[in-house]
Parts: sequence; C-alpha cells; structure tokens
Amino acid sequence: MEAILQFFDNNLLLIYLLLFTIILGFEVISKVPSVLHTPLMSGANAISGVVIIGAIILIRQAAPDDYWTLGLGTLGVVLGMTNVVGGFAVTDRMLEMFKKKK
Amino acid sequence: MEAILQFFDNNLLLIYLLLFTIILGFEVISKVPSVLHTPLMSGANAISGVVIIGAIILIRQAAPDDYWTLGLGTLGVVLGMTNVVGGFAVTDRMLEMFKKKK
Amino acid sequence: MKIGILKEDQDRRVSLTPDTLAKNAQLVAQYLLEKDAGQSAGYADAAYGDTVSVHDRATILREADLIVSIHPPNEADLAQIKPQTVLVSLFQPYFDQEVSDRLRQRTLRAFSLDMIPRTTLAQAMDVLSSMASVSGYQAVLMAANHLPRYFPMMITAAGSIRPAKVLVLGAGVAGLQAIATAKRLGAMVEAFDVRKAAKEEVESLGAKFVEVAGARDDAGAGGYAVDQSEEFLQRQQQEVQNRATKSDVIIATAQIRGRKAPILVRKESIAQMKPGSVIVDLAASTGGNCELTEDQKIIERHGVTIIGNSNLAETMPQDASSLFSNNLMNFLRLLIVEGELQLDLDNEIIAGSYITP
Amino acid sequence: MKIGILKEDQDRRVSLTPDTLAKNAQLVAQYLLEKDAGQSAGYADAAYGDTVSVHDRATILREADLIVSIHPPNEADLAQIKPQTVLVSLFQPYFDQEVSDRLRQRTLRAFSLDMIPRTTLAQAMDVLSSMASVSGYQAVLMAANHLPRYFPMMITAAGSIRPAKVLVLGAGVAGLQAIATAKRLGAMVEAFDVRKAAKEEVESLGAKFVEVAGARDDAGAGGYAVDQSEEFLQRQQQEVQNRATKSDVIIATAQIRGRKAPILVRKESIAQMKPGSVIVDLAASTGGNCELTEDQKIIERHGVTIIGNSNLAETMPQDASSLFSNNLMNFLRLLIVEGELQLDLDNEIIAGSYITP
Amino acid sequence: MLTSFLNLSYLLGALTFVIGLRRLSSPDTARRGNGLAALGMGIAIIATMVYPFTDAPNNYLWIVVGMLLGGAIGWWSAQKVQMTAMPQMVSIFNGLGGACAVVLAMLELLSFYAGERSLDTGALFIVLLALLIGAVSFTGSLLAFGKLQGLVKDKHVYLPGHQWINIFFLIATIGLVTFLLVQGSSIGSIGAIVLMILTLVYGFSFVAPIGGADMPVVISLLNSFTGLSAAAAGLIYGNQIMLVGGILVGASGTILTVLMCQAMNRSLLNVLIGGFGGGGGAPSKGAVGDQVAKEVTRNDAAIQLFYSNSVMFVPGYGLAVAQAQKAIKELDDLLSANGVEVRYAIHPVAGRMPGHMNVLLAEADVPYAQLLDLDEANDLFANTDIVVVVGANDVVNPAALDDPGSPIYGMPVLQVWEAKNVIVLKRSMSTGYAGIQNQLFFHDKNRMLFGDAKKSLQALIGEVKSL
Amino acid sequence: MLTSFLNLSYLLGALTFVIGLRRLSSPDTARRGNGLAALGMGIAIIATMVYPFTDAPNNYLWIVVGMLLGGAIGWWSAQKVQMTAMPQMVSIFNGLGGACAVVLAMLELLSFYAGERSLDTGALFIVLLALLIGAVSFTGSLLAFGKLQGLVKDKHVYLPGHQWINIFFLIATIGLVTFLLVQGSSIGSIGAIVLMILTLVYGFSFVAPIGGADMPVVISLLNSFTGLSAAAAGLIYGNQIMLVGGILVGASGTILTVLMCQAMNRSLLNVLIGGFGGGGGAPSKGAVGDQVAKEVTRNDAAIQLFYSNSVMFVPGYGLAVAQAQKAIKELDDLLSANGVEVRYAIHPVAGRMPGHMNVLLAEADVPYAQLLDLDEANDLFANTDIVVVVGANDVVNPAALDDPGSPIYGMPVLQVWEAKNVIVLKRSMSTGYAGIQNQLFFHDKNRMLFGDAKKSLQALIGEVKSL
Ligand SMILES: NC(=O)c1ccc[n+]([C@@H]2O[C@H](COP(=O)([O-])OP(=O)(O)OC[C@H]3O[C@@H](n4cnc5c(N)ncnc54)[C@H](OP(=O)(O)O)[C@@H]3O)[C@@H](O)[C@H]2O)c1
Ligand SMILES: NC(=O)c1ccc[n+]([C@@H]2O[C@H](COP(=O)([O-])OP(=O)(O)OC[C@H]3O[C@@H](n4cnc5c(N)ncnc54)[C@H](OP(=O)(O)O)[C@@H]3O)[C@@H](O)[C@H]2O)c1
Ligand SMILES: NC(=O)c1ccc[n+]([C@@H]2O[C@H](COP(=O)([O-])OP(=O)(O)OC[C@H]3O[C@@H](n4cnc5c(N)ncnc54)[C@H](O)[C@@H]3O)[C@@H](O)[C@H]2O)c1
Ligand SMILES: NC(=O)c1ccc[n+]([C@@H]2O[C@H](COP(=O)([O-])OP(=O)(O)OC[C@H]3O[C@@H](n4cnc5c(N)ncnc54)[C@H](O)[C@@H]3O)[C@@H](O)[C@H]2O)c1
Repeated sequence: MEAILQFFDNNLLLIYLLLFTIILGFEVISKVPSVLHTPLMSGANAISGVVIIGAIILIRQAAPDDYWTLGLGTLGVVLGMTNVVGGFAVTDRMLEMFKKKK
Repeated sequence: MEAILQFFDNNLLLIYLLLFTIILGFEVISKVPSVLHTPLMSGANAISGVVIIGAIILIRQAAPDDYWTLGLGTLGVVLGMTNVVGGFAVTDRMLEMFKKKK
Repeated sequence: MKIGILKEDQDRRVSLTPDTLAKNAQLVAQYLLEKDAGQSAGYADAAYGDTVSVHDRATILREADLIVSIHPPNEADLAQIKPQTVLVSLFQPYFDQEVSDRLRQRTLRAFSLDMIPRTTLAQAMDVLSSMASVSGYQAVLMAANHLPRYFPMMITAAGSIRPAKVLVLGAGVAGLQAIATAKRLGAMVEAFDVRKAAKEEVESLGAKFVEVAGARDDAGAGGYAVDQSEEFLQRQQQEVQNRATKSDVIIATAQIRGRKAPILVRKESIAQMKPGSVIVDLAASTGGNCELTEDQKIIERHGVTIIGNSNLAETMPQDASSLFSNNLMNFLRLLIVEGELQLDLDNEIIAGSYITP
Repeated sequence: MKIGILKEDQDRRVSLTPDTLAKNAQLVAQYLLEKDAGQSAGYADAAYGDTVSVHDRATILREADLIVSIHPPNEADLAQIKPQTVLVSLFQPYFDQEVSDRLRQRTLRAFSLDMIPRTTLAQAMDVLSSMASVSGYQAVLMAANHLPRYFPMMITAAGSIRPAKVLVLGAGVAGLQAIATAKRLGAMVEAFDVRKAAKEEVESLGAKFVEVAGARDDAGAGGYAVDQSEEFLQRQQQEVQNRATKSDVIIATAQIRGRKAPILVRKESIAQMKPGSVIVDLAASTGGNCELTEDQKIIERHGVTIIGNSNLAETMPQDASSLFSNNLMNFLRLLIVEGELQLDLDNEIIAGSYITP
Repeated sequence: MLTSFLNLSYLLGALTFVIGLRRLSSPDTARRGNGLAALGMGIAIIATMVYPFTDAPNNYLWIVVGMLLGGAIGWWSAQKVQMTAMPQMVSIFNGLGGACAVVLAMLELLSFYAGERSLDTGALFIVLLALLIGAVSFTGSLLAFGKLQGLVKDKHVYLPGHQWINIFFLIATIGLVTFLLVQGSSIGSIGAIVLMILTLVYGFSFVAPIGGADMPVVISLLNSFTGLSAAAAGLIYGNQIMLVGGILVGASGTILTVLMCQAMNRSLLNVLIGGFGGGGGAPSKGAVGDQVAKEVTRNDAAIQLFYSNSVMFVPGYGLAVAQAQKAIKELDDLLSANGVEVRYAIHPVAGRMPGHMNVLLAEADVPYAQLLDLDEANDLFANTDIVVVVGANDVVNPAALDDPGSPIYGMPVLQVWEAKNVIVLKRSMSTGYAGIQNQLFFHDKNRMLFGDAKKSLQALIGEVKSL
Repeated sequence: MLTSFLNLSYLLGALTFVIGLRRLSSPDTARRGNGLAALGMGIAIIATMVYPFTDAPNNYLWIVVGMLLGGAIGWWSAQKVQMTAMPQMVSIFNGLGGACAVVLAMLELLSFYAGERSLDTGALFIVLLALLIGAVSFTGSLLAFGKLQGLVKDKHVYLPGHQWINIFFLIATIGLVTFLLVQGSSIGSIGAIVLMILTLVYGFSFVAPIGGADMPVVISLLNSFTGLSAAAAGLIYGNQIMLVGGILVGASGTILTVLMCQAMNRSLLNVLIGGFGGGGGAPSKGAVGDQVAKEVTRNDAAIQLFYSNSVMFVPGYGLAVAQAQKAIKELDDLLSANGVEVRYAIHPVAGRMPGHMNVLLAEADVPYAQLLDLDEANDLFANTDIVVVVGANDVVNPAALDDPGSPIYGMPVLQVWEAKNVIVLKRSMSTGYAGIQNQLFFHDKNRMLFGDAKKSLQALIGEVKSL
C-alpha cells in the first residue's frame, strides 16, 4: 500500500497524463458517425504499431553478436512495420471514397 | 534557447499534460449545442474560481501577524468563494429548465 | 323588429340558415320565413325551429320591417313592401345603376351587401369573398367533370397520363381558391393577374405565376384591379394565347369592378386549344374573360367546352347558404342594436353599403 | 389482316385511338375505322392519319377480319358479320351467359376483354382495371359536384366548414382510386372491404379502414371477393349504417364477380343520412350496393342524391379511350403475330378470354 | 500518506472538472455535470484546508470568515438574480475570480520586491502574467456587466479612435512586462503597482468599444482569461488542480467563444475589431420609432418550445409566402414526440383567401383534429405555454380589441398574449395586409424571431434536434 | 539538445496521434487525419533511428532490412486487399502489432530470467502484461481473420461449454502471472514460455465462440488490447510516445467497441457472452434456401448514396404500406443538395392501383419532372450509380425477362440491375403480389437493407446528415 502511494506521489504527473490521455481517447471518438467505425478502427490499429519504436531501440542497443535478440528484434520490426504501413495504407484506401465532390 | 530546451526536457511530462489538457478543453466543448453556451460559460467560470485554493494556501502559510497578507488573502478568499459558489449556483439555476419531463 | 327571409327565385341558396339563427339568439328579432325558403339548400322549414314563423311571400313582404334575400326582390315584390322597410340584399348598384333611385322612390331603405368595403374588419360580412371562394372551388370541380381527361399524372399499365395544365386568369378570391383546388387534384397550375400582390399570393399556394411585364399598379384601388393600358392588354393576350393553347383547363375569374370584364381569351386562342379542353368563365355575367362565353350556358366551340357561369356558388347551396347566412348575420348585428335599427353612418361599413341615403 | 374499329353506340369512348395505332405500326394490319368513331372522345377521323381508312358501319362489319369495340356489337350487327370473324370486346359472359352460344352459333370467334385473368402479367391488357380507375376518380368528382357542401375543411370569416366524410365501400381498383381522389380534395376518408389485403391497401393511401370482424378469407379467389356469411353481412350492414349516417358521401364499388352486387346500404340508412348527401353507386349495373340505386339514373331519396352508374369511365372519354386503346392493343399484339391470328390456347391470357372455343 | 491524500483529492477534483465540463455540453447531463464539478471543487477546497502544511500557522479564522462571506454573497446573488440577467451575473462572478488572481499575484510580487521571496525570471514572468490577465479580466468583466445591465451605455465609454488607444495599451503592457522582467527585483513594488493599474485600465478600455449585443462573447473570452490567470497562479504554487482547472477553462472558454461567434455568424476578430470601429453595434431590427421589440435567439426559442407542455402555432400569410407548411409540421412532430401538446389556431381571415391555412396545413398532413378555430383557440390560450406566430400579423393584433381608433377595431382576433409566452416569426417589423403596426410585438410576453418563416422554422428544428 | 530533439519529435508524434484520431472521426477530415498520424509515426520512427544512443552498436542493417520487409508486406497487402475484405486485413495487421509486443516482452523476460537485466516487481508486472495482452491480441486477431475470411467456420472452433474453458484460461493466466511475480527471476525462462503459450491459446479460445457476424466488434476490442500492450511496452522503455499512443488506442478502441455494439443495438457483454452461449450467431435474414442475399449496413448505404453522382429511386407497394413518401422526398432533398442527381422510376403497375405511386409522390411534392416512366427509366439505368428499390418487388423481377417458366415472363420490368449498384429496402425476403421469388435480391450488384421502408429511409437520412 505504502509502495503504491509512494509510486502515486512520485509519478503524479504521469498519472495525470495517463488519465487525461484515456479521457482524451474517449472524447476524441465519442461522436464518430457509424460510417467511420471501420476506418477509425483501422487508423487506431495503425497507431498501435508504435510498438515498433521499442523494437528499433532494442536492436540499436543489442550487442552486434547477440543474434537471438537481433533476430527476434528484427522480427518485431517486421511485424510492427507491417502493422504501421499496412494499417495507414489500408485506412487511406477506405477513406478514399469520402473524397469531396467538385 | 538552451535554457528553454533544458526546461522542456525537465518538464516533459508537465508539457505533455498541459498540451493534452488544452486539447481536452477543446474537445470537451467542441460539440455543444448553442442552447448550452451560456450555462457552459457559467460552469467554466465557476471552475476558474479554483484560484481560491491559492488564496487558502497563502493564508494558511502567512505569519499570523502579517495582516497585510492576511487581509488581502482573505479578500482573495471572499472573491474566489463568491465566484465558486455563485458560479455553480447560477449555473444550476439556468440548468433547472432542462429538467426531463415525466 | 320583424325580419323577413325570402325564398330565392332562381337560386337554391337561402340568405339565413337555421344554424345562424340558433347561434345568434341574442339578436332580438322575430323571423318570418317564406315557405320552403331553405328547402333546396337542405334546410327544411322545420329545421328553423319554433322561434321562426313560416308564411307566404305576400305576408312577409307586407309585414316585415327588414327583408333579407340574396337576389334583390323584383319590382312586383317591391310594390308590396311597405315604405321605410329595410332591404338587405345584393343590389349590385354598379351594374344596375338606377336601383337606388328606384328604391328611394318607393321610400325603401336598402343595404347592398356587395358594397361593403373590403377591409380587414369587414371580412366577416364579405359575401363576395365567401361566394367567390365557393365559385372558385366549384369551377375546378366542374372543369374536372367536363374535362375528358385526368387532372393528376398517372403512370399506369395502360400508358402514362400527363398531368392536366390549368391556367387561372385573375387571382382574386375565386382565382386563388381555384388554384388551391386544382393543385390538390394534382394538376399543374399557373395563374396570372395584373395586381402586384398577386404574384406573391399565387406563389403562396405553390403555383406558378405568369408574369406579363408592365402592369399598371393598383395602389389605392382598395384591392380591386384597375384598367390597364391597351398595349399591356395586347401583350397579355399574346401571353394568354400562348398559355391557353397549351392548357387543358382555363378558369377565368378576372374582373374589374363596375366595368365589363376584360377579354383575355380570344376566339383564335380557343380554336387552337386541344379538343376536349374546358374553359370555366366566372366573369360571364359581366361579359366574360373569354370572347365566346355565353352567360349561363355551357357551349362547345372548336371542341372546347365553355362554361359561362358567375353564380357557381349556387351549385353548392348548403355550405354556400351557411357562409352567406353567417356573413349576413354579422352585418345585421352591426345594423340592429337591441332590436332597433341603428343607422350609424359614421360606420364605414354601414355607410358604404347604404345605397339609399 | 383487316381490323375494324366500330363506333360505340351509347358511349363516347372509342376502342382504339390514333396515338396507339401510331405507336404500334409494327402490328401488320389494315385498319377500317367507322366514321366519327373517335369524334366524341376528341379523336377526329383525320387524326387517325392515312394508314386508316374510314368507312360506314356496314362495310366494316362486312369486310373486317377482326372487329374491336368496347360494347359488343348488337344482334343486328352480328348478323352482318361474316363467319370466322374475330370479335374483341367486353362481352361480359358472366352476366350475359348465353353470349358465347349465340356467337358460336354464328361461327364467330370472340375474345372478351373482361375475361382476361387478373395476373400481374396481364395487367397491361386489363381494361377492367384501367376503366375502374377512371370510374373511381370520376365518382368522387361527380360526388363533389353534387354535394351541396365543401369537401375540404375551411376556417373562414364566414364560419368554419368541417371536412366532408367520405365512405368508400369496396376497395378494389375503383375504390382505391376514389379514396386517393377524395383524400386529395381534403375529405376525411374511410373505406371498407371484405378482402384481407384491403386493409393494408387502404392504409397505404393514408385512409382509415373500417374493420368488421369475421370476414371470410379469399385466398385462392384470384383477388376477387368471395361470398360472405349471412351473419357477417348483417354486422357489416350495421356498421355501414352507422358510418353512412355520419357520411356526406358514399362511393360504393363493392362487387362480386358474376353475381349480384351485395346490398350494403339499406333504405333505412339512407333515410338517416344528412340531407344533401350523395351516394355514387358504381355497382349499379349489377344491382347496386345501395338498396335504392337505380341504374343509369340520378335520383333523390330522403334528400340524398343517389347516382347509379357503372360506366363512369365514359364520362372521361379521351383518357379513358386512350387507356382502353392501349390495353386493347397490348392484347392484340398477343393475338396477332406478323399479321396472322395466333390462337395460342396454351397462353393463359388468350385461353381465358376466348369465350367461343 | 497525507500528501498522497492531498494529491489524490486534487486529481479527483481535476477529473471532476473535465467530466463536469463534458457533461455540461449536453442538455441531458448538464445539471449533473455542474454538480459534479462543484463536488470536485468542494473536495479540493476541503483537502487544501485540512492538509497539514509543515509549520503552517493556518489562520483558519481568516479563511473561514472569508469563505462564509464569499459563499453567502455568491449564493444569495445567484438566487436573487432574474433569469434574464444571468449573463451579467456570470460576468461579475468572473470579474471576481480575476480579482482574486490579481490579489494573489500582487501579494507574491510585493513579497518578491520586498525581498522576502526570490523568483527566477520564468517564475516572475508567470506571476506578472497572472496579474495582468487577472486584471484585464476583472475590469473588463465589470464593464461588461455594466453594459448588459444597462448601467453603462455604449456611447458613454466609447472614445473616437478607440482602436488606437487599445493598441497603445497593449504595447505599453508588453513593454512594461519586459521591462519588469529585465529589471528583476531591483525596481521595487512600484513596478507591480503601475502594471496593475495599467492593466486594470486596459481591461476597461478593451471592452469599452464592443457593442452591448456582443457582451456574451466578451464575457466568454474574459472567462477564458480568468482561467489562464488561475493556471498561472497554479504554476506559482506548483498546484496541479489550479493548473489543470485553469488550463481547462482557458481552452474551453476560448473554443466556446469561437462557437458563440459562429452561432452569431461572425468571426471573433469581427466582434473585437468590428466593435473597435463600430462603436455600439447596429441598431436593433426590432426598433420602430421609440419602441423596441425584444428578440429571442433561435436556441432560446428552441429550449422554450422543447421543454414546454403546450404549444400553439398561429399560422398567417407569411407561412404561405415562405411555403413553410412542411417545416411547421416537422417541428410539430419533433415537439409532439417529446410530449409537447401541439395545436394550430386558425384565424378565419389568416392568409389571402378563405381557407388558405387549411389548404397549406392539409398539404403538410396536419390532422384536422389539431386545428382550432378562433373561439376554440381563444379559450385555450390562457393554458398555453407558448404561442408561435408564424408569419401572421393582423389576425393577432390587439388593436382590434383595445384601440377604438384602429381600422380593425372590432374584428375578432386571436388573443395570443393571453398565453404565457409568445414568439413571433417574421422577417421584419413591417406591417401586414391592413397596413397597421402591431402592439403585440412590443408586448412584455412577446419575443421576435426575425427571418424567413421557413428558415427560422428549420433553424428551430435543428436546435430542437440537438437537444 | 539532441535529447530535446528526440523528446520534441515524440511529443509531436503523440500530438499527431491525438489530432489524427480526432480527425478520423469526421468524414470530411478523416483522410487528412490518417495522413497526419502516419506523418507523426514517421517522424517518431526517424527520430528513434537517428538519435545517438550512448555506446549503442546500432545494428542499422538489421533494422533497415526489417523495416523494408515489413513496409513492403504492409503496403503490398494494403493495395491488394479488396474493399470488402478490409476488416480481415485490419485484423491481421492488428495481430502483427500484438505479436511485435510479444516479441519485445519475451526478449525482455528472457534477459531478465537469464539474469542479464534486473526488474523490480512493478516492472516485471508490466512486462508480463505486455506479453499476455499482446499474445491474446495476436492469436485472437488471427482467428478473427480466419472467421471473416471464411477460412474458419464458427462451428469448427466452438466447443461445448466453451464459456467454462475461457473462464478456466482466465483464472490460469491470472494465477500464472501472480506466481511469476512472486517467484521473481528464480524460476527461469520456462515461466515466460509457459505464460506465452498459455495466453496464445487463450487468445484463440477467447474469439472461438463469438459469432462470425460479430467479428468487427471483436477486432476493435483486440485492437484496443494491442494498444494497451504497446503502452505497457512504452512503460518498459520509458518511452512517452509508445505510452501515449498505446493508451490512446486502448481508450479509443474501447469506446469504439462500445459504439459499434450500440450501432448493432447490443451490449458488449451481450456480444461476448452471447457468443459464449450461442456459438455461431443467428442465421442471416437474407437466406432463402441455399441462396443468401447480401446485406448492406445503413451507414455503408448512406455513404454510397451521398458520394454517388446519380440515384434512381424505384418505389413500390412497400413505400405505400410504410407511408414513406415524405421520407423518400427528404432523402432526395438531402442528396440533391449535395449535387446527386435524383430521379424516380415509376413502373406502370407499382403499387395496388393505377397511379398509386403518383398519388403518393405528389403528396410528398416530388416534381413531376423527376418521375420517369418505364421506358425512360430503362434507358437511364446503365448510367445510374445507385438504384434504391423502396418496397418494390415484382416490378423489378428479372424473371420477367429471362425465365420463361415464370408467371410474369414477358412483363416489362425496370431493369435496375443494369445500374452500377442496387440497394433494396424491404422488411424480409418475402414475395410481392405475384408471390414469386426475385433473383434480383441475390444479384451480385444488389444489397439488401432490411426493415420497414420508412424506418430505413429515416435511418439513411440520419446517416447522410451526419456525413
Ligand atoms: N383570408 C382571406 O380571405 C383574406 C383575403 C384578403 C385579405 N385578407 C387579409 O389578410 C390579412 C391576413 O392576416 P395574416 O395575419 O394572415 O397576414 P398579414 O397580416 O398580411 O401579415 C403577414 C405577415 O407575414 C410576414 N411574412 C411575409 N412573408 C414572410 C416570410 N417569408 N417569412 C416570415 N414572415 C413573412 C409579413 O411580415 P414581414 O414582411 O415582416 O415578414 C407580414 O407582416 C388580414 O388583414 C385579412 O383581412 C384575408
Ligand atoms: N398497380 C396496380 O394497378 C396493381 C393492382 C393490383 C395488383 N398489382 C400488382 O402489385 C404488384 C406491384 O409490384 P410492387 O413491386 O409495387 O409491389 P410488390 O411486388 O407487391 O412488392 C412489395 C414489396 O414491398 C415490401 N413491403 C411491404 N411493406 C413494406 C414496408 N412497410 N416497408 C418495406 N417494404 C415493404 C414487401 O416485402 P417485405 O414483406 O419483405 O417487406 C413486398 O415484397 C405487381 O405484381 C402488380 O401486378 C398492381
Ligand atoms: N380586405 C380584405 O380582407 C379582403 C377581402 C376580400 C378580398 N380582398 C381583396 O380584394 C381583391 C379583389 O378580390 P376579388 O376576388 O373580389 O376580385 P374581383 O373578383 O374583382 O377580380 C378578380 C381578379 O381579377 C383580376 N383582374 C382584373 N383585371 C384583370 C386583367 N386584365 N388580367 C388579369 N387579371 C385581372 C383582379 O386583379 C382580381 O385579382 C383581392 O386582392 C383580395 O385579396 C380583400
Ligand atoms: N393482378 C393484378 O395485377 C390485378 C389487376 C387488377 C386488379 N387486381 C386485384 O383484383 C381485385 C379486385 O379488383 P376489382 O376492382 O376489379 O374488384 P371488383 O370490382 O370485383 O370489386 C370491388 C371490391 O369490392 C369488394 N367487395 C366485394 N364484396 C364486398 C362486400 N360484401 N363488402 C365490401 N366489399 C366487397 C371486393 O373485395 C373488391 O375489392 C383487387 O384486389 C385488385 O387488386 C389485380
């Protein structure tokens, strides 16, 4: 308990930030017309590919002969990059049909 | 410049928080029907009375014989409290007419 | 005060109906009803109830202090009426210019309902409006009945029927009602008139207004139309000719108070109309808007049926009587105060309609 | 093949119009038109153009291979027609049960348009529908013309007019069209029928359906009504009585194929109706839905105008002819292939309408 | 442990502010949202009161007295104020909040200049910011209050070339702040006092040229200023709830100001600059001679309609001209769906032909049962919450009853003024067929909604749908 | 300096995510929003690449190869995928993101258990969380993909009592995580491997019982899981953009899931639990015998209509039954206002009496000029983007042309299938007056929108207005 409170006091700003981000996440979506559900899901999915940054950092800091880490890390990069590029591209294709007329 | 960057790096979370709060402030309001403009303004005004907390802290920490600070601080408390109480009460009165029927 | 209600001669309406009398019991008066006066309008003598006594015409002419009718009593009748009796009817002094002299000679006092000024205030007594409204409605029904074609558009297994085109000439009260009724039935309606306000009025019913530029303005003529320049009338006829040849139905209501109705549809135009088309000319009694119109007759010329009738209200006697009766009663309540005739010549309405001063 | 178009005797319509012929030039045939056949419908002989030759009746009866008309030729005519000639007309074998025998005796071949099955496919030839539709429309116009009251509601300076109540009996083709037309004119419309589907159909026009519980179902009767139980009919008449006394207009269209029309409005109900009310009985030719109806007559009973007329289509001859003509042509195109009669008895429509097999 | 408690309370408070504001922006939840924010504020205040500062003398008496006094004033005036005077009230409350920030900043500055406290340039800047924003907000709000309350006429405070005066003030303020920042504590408290006076005057001058009709926008803007000054104060005290609350109000106030301008079909710049030049706004549409008919905004009208129990439409010729029959029916349907009883009062001579209104309303499928004639309607007005007169004029003219000199004296009219409220939809103050002015428009119960009847009705439909 | 640059890039990236998501939720701005977020992602990735970590070996070759490979796969598959297969695609991408988190977490755990890195309990918990959420998301997404793609039939993966199996998995996972937390590094890497396998299986099992039709909701849920695992990874690396981006996706994904359920008129619990029991969802409304007519959602239909150039309404008896004439006109007006050319094709026998449609459309004030008869309409279909059949059936039945055995063979019909798309509004698959099935409903170009015509039209109106 003490530890948790300690953590709370020490990371107060982080917690504010987390909570506000969550609220912001809710807010930002809360009035989306249902026609946009799928593109929005797809766009959010692309953003979740941000995890690739972790993989990049991992590889950059791994020993050049640590093939295990390098291999798995590269796998992570491949997976993450697929998610990011594919996600944004697919969202863009879906949204093409919203092009304004005239 | 260096100082600003220094400040930036040191207060990174605070800056995230500030920016997110601003965005949140925008978001939260951005779709209000115009019938609610005045009550919303009034409610926001009441919240801005939060400055009273500063006045309280000030007085609590002032020397008991520092009448200057105490006097002005109390003026601050009176002003802030009027803003808070009056603000919320007036908002509530305005919103009474939105009572659901039946 | 004894009020006599005459039976109309060539008209199925009656000037006062039982309903009106029942609703206005506070008007202290005794009613003498000519036998069967309301019969043809659907108001049997019995319906008038006990407060009304039924008599023959002579008795009424002799005894009543005030006599009401839609059409004025004829000369023979007048001879039987005692002096100073008050007559309320449609004397139409604009057309029968000597009528007031004749009445004055007999020392009768007469109020002509068609002379009530057409102010907002007087609308409750404005029989011209209420009767014109009936006429406009009936004119369209009559046209629809005579037209060998449908009014509305119909896309059916047996072919597509295009909607009938209806042209309304003159957008006064009758014209507007005709527009509304024709639109209801699904026709494509256009109308025109020389008054400036008419455009807005026509469009306020969702119909199309046909503009002919250069109409003389009518401000100050109290809502009535004024004479138009020769050149304008020519252009107008040109336009009417164009429209008429494309129309299935023409409802003509254009009138100018106290003058012959303007001729808007010439022979040649009629010859070019589609066979079977129908013209209803409500201005027939003052000469008609259509050159070939014959008053009170339904004729066929160049395959076009031309109905000349300015008294179509008579063909809907029940409601027409009821409206007339309400108008009349509103007038009587102005005229009669506590059972006494109140000849208040300061009152615009009374003064305007009093034709035997 | 020579096709003869007869002039109708007591009817202003014509069975084939110039427009139809013009649009169907591909039907290889020679048309013989009786003089002035289309005149009263607005189609002068000249309008038929060069491809049609004009003759007197005798010539046509003698020479044509196929003769079309709306009403069947009379016995005298038949005598003049050469054997094996094909006749297309409304023979109404349900009412004139010996007609096919008579025709067969003369070795004529006859198609009765009223016997075309009422399938979706045959709708383009369904003269009963198109004529009923005209009748329903005209019935309302006629009622409105005869009613001494307004149809729509009007709140005016001369008093408020309540909307007319229109009761439509039988919601077949004519009934539905009557409902639509009466609604357009602003009346309050209610309707009833014994078919189950009728409720939905009536409501699909925005009118109110009067339900009388316990109607016998008609599944399998091909859209036509079936006989109802005595008890049901009684309750129904009770309901009609209630509604009728409150109605200003009754449009009666209830019919049962090949039988006398059901009596839905009894004498007593009529006596209780408001004076001036109007009944239009389209079932008059088969006895009428109203007990007092007299076919082909306009009578007044108890102050109520009763119009008995099953042939109202005739009063709108131009469009009615055009619709009839299109229907007829669609049928002829089935019957005549490349200028030759094609008696394909496998075809439901041909088989159904061929009354002299 | 106790610090955690304080932090938690502040966090909670901040969250209630966010959620409260969120809920305030939807009619259904607005009231609870306001309550929630108030609750959060209470928690934060109490937590601030009870948290044991090390070695703090506390001085509770001063605080409690101040709080009771302020609370009483706030509560009392909130209860007394009339519904129509709400914006003024908000303005004055807002001014007080600004004043509070001024007081705090001044104290801070005074002790800084007295050498009792040290501030680095950044901190000093923030304190100066709190002072200047609070001061502008304070006097600006007071003047806005005065204008709205009718105490101050636009022309009394507007000087020729006012825009230049304001630009001068702006430059002077920036210059002074820069100067003070550079000087540090050396200059003494006089610097702070001069800045305070300058910005107090600036606040007044800032609002002076803006037209009275634009005051709500200005109040909203000043409100967001107050929020910013509270946030600045929060930075001074390192207090998250003040910071977050202030920023929130600053941001939402700004966006709200923009939205309010949009609702008036103007840009914020236009309001501020336009005011600079215009000096008093355009004359009201509702003015005829000396008399001025009061207007109602579409949104207020929509709220009134939506939350009423019974509405009577009075259609006239204008309905026909605007061809607004379908729109009136749509509004009817929307209101009916919310349980409002909707009826139509048809005057016998409304329109330009007998039965004109009947034709139109039948076209729009209004059931006959909803149509009342003159007598029926006149019996019902007293029990009607709102009458909406749509393009009618002569038929609702009280002169027919009470002005014997009027040409329509004696005509029966729809006595709409018997109802609790009347809203008249027409394009201008022009007369109807009879060509006479209508005193109804100036009646206490009446409000005008100017514009083409169809457009106005459609706007109302939009607003009602957003409720 | 360089750190500030990195921080700034991350801050910028985080802001683009927020603003991008915001813009994604409005049709006008969605595309630019997506681009913005992509831009932010690019900035963040580049910044991560170039920031000089102290003493980092960098291994750029590995990274670049991985990125090129992943980018190529992602790009290529995004371009190849059919519009109708979008949800599957999203699902598989999402699974990959989850897998990436799994890889990161496993590497972390392996080095932890190998003693190469130390983690306190909190940090260990977060790593385990990233692992487990990522794993569930990974296999769950794969299965969702399989179901949507039709590779996996619901019944193949649904076991009796599946809800109990899932509850068991849940408890086992929690138990194992607690156990690992308590044990610390002592247990060795086997613990992490067991947890990974367990949660991979769990993810599969979690999705197994949920009906194919509910997959979009599940994907959205799994998507928010992936976001959370990214956020957890962000905490591990102390990286704000991962944290903020992940949390954002987690939050918005959750709310989006709820919204999607609402749009289906169901609760999230109902989808998840309902699936548990139901095992495969209800049979489609569009099924008749072997044939299944494809449905379209209201929102897809609305988009299609709104962004088309020409629309032809084909009214039938159902329009009359539903009394939807005013609704069709309102939709017409909305579309026309957006520049769509709207017309009505009237079949001669549509409805139940001659001229039935004319009566209705005249009532709704549709101008005669917009009405086309059979021949005119048939000439135009080929150039029409969308035909909306409103409650018509027999009159658009292709059997009349191509099925000599049909009772309506030979009747002229409206050849709506010549148009680019057809949408049929009716309540069910039942037949019309003629009582015969209609092959149009199964036509490739056709989509059904089931429901009462008036309600469907009103729903479309609502959707179009929200665009
Ligand atoms: N019913 C009949 O048979 C008949 C026949 C002839 C004359 N009248 C006379 O007509 C009058 C009828 O009274 P009323 O109250 O119906 O009409 P009114 O007194 O003529 O007033 C109509 C009002 O509607 C407003 N208006 C016009 N177009 C508008 C639009 N597009 N949008 C919004 N408002 C619009 C006008 O004001 P703005 O210009 O400010 O918008 C006008 O003041 C009576 O005086 C009556 O005597 C009646
Ligand atoms: N025009 C005439 O004169 C006339 C006269 C008599 C018969 N007919 C016949 O009637 C038919 C007319 O063809 P049609 O295409 O207009 O109609 P239809 O073939 O009868 O089909 C109407 C369709 O509308 C749907 N529907 C009914 N109520 C609905 C509602 N409330 N909302 C949405 N959909 C609804 C029904 O499907 P669900 O139940 O699945 O909703 C039905 O399949 C032809 O067969 C014609 O021969 C015409
Ligand atoms: N004060 C009132 O409330 C009140 C009451 C009733 C009528 N009015 C007004 O009085 C006016 C006349 O009504 P009315 O129906 O008795 O008129 P009317 O019968 O005298 O004439 C019918 C219409 O024909 C038109 N007309 C005349 N010459 C024409 C020409 N050459 N070409 C085309 N049209 C021509 C007239 O302008 C008029 O509109 C209308 O404006 C009406 O609104 C006012
Ligand atoms: N296949 C097609 O496309 C097509 C074409 C035309 C008509 N029809 C259908 O055929 C049916 C009959 O049409 P019709 O107009 O020729 O019918 P009709 O003239 O034979 O009869 C008119 C109506 O009277 C009703 N009726 C009979 N007895 C009644 C009673 N006792 N009380 C009340 N109502 C009674 C009938 O149900 C019918 O609706 C309708 O359902 C119509 O839709 C179908």
